[in-house]
Amino acid sequence: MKLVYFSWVREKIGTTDEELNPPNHINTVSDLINWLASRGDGYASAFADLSSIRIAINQKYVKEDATIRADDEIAFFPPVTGG
Amino acid sequence: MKLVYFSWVREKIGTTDEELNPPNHINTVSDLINWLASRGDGYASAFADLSSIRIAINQKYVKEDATIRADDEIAFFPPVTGG
Amino acid sequence: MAVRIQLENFQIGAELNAITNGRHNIGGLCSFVGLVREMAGNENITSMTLEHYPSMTEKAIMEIEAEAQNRWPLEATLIIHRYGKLKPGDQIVLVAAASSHREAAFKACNFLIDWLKTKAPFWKLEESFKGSRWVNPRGTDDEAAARWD
Amino acid sequence: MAVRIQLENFQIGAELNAITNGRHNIGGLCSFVGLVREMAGNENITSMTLEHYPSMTEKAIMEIEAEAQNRWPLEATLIIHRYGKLKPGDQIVLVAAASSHREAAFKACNFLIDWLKTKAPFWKLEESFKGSRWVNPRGTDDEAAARWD
Repeated sequence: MKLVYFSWVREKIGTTDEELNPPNHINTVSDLINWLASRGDGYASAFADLSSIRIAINQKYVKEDATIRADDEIAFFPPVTGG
Repeated sequence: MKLVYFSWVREKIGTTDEELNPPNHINTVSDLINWLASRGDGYASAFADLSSIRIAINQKYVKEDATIRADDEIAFFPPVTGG
Repeated sequence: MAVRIQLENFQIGAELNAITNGRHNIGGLCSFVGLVREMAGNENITSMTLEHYPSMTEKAIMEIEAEAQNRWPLEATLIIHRYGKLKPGDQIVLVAAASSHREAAFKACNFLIDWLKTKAPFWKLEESFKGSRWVNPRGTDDEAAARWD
Repeated sequence: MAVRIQLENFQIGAELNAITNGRHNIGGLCSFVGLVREMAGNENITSMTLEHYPSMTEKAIMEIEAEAQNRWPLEATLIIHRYGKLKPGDQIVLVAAASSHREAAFKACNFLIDWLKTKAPFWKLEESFKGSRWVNPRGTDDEAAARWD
């Protein structure tokens, strides 16, 4: 799946996007976040406070309990500040 | 005093403005309206429904109980429709 | 902090740009343009003539503007109101309010147009092929204005 | 009914005129322009960089626009949002709503900017001589957006 990051989530993780194949038992966004956080300090720091994390799957806002699929584009970013 | 009229008040009375000297016992806008209404059908028609009449003395909105003076400019008009 | 009562049309872009040009403390500029509609109820109007009370109009509108300045922290306000004979599609009025924050700009702009509607000495005569008639204030205009009392 | 996400500046006058030109059923056009302020808290900012999520931004804003169209009888809407590096005084966003009546135009315009603030995938980086920091959403923005829930 494709993961994309914005704002300080991108800065902490250190990349704008990446292709990753999480293990089979990673079924929800929540699972994915826990798995990512275990991959290194940058990820751990980005996901340290989940109240500051917003999620979109295929460009649609979702909650942490959303199911993920192999061909999804999953985005993580802080609360938006448009306008 | 100078009387000025706008919109359908002007049309009913038939003039845009006029100089008039009401008798001494005419002290308030209310007195003035009653006196004017007695001067002819146009005036009577203009002042037939006072709920539709707005008043300004020297370009300031006032109520019917306002006191009038000889050198005032007194305006009568329907509710405004600006904007 | 400007009020203009005029026969001529106005250029929205030039007016709004003049408000913000060189100002770096304005975060939001809210504006409203009122235009002559072709339809009045079920009738096609051919023109609309705005009568006003010249010696009172500017004064009355400046008081409304001062009230807005009192209520909200505004960096700038502008009110341009036309009079005379207008056609459907013509611009009647431009109201603008600028502030460091958008809420103040929005509220002030909304307040200005609401009070203009019920306090500025203008009267509208709608002309159609059937004749002409003076526009009656709408009850919703009074309600809108009363929100700010 | 138009959404544009762009690097370039926009001309307010040309954009608003394009909405009303030749349309005789628009009684009110409400617009809002958001600009970069020089002061952020107590700090002078030198620039602000807007990051966004290109493949999502237009879609998200079109949904907000569609929601406004559902809620109010609108003749036209326009949303232009810039991204990239901007300087104090630069225009960030233009939102406009036109309707036969002013209340709908005002409410829709206010709704559009409130929801843009909290739902459009943009992030602002404020740059000053002391360094740079990501802008946190203001609580008042959430409250403003929640009014329309």
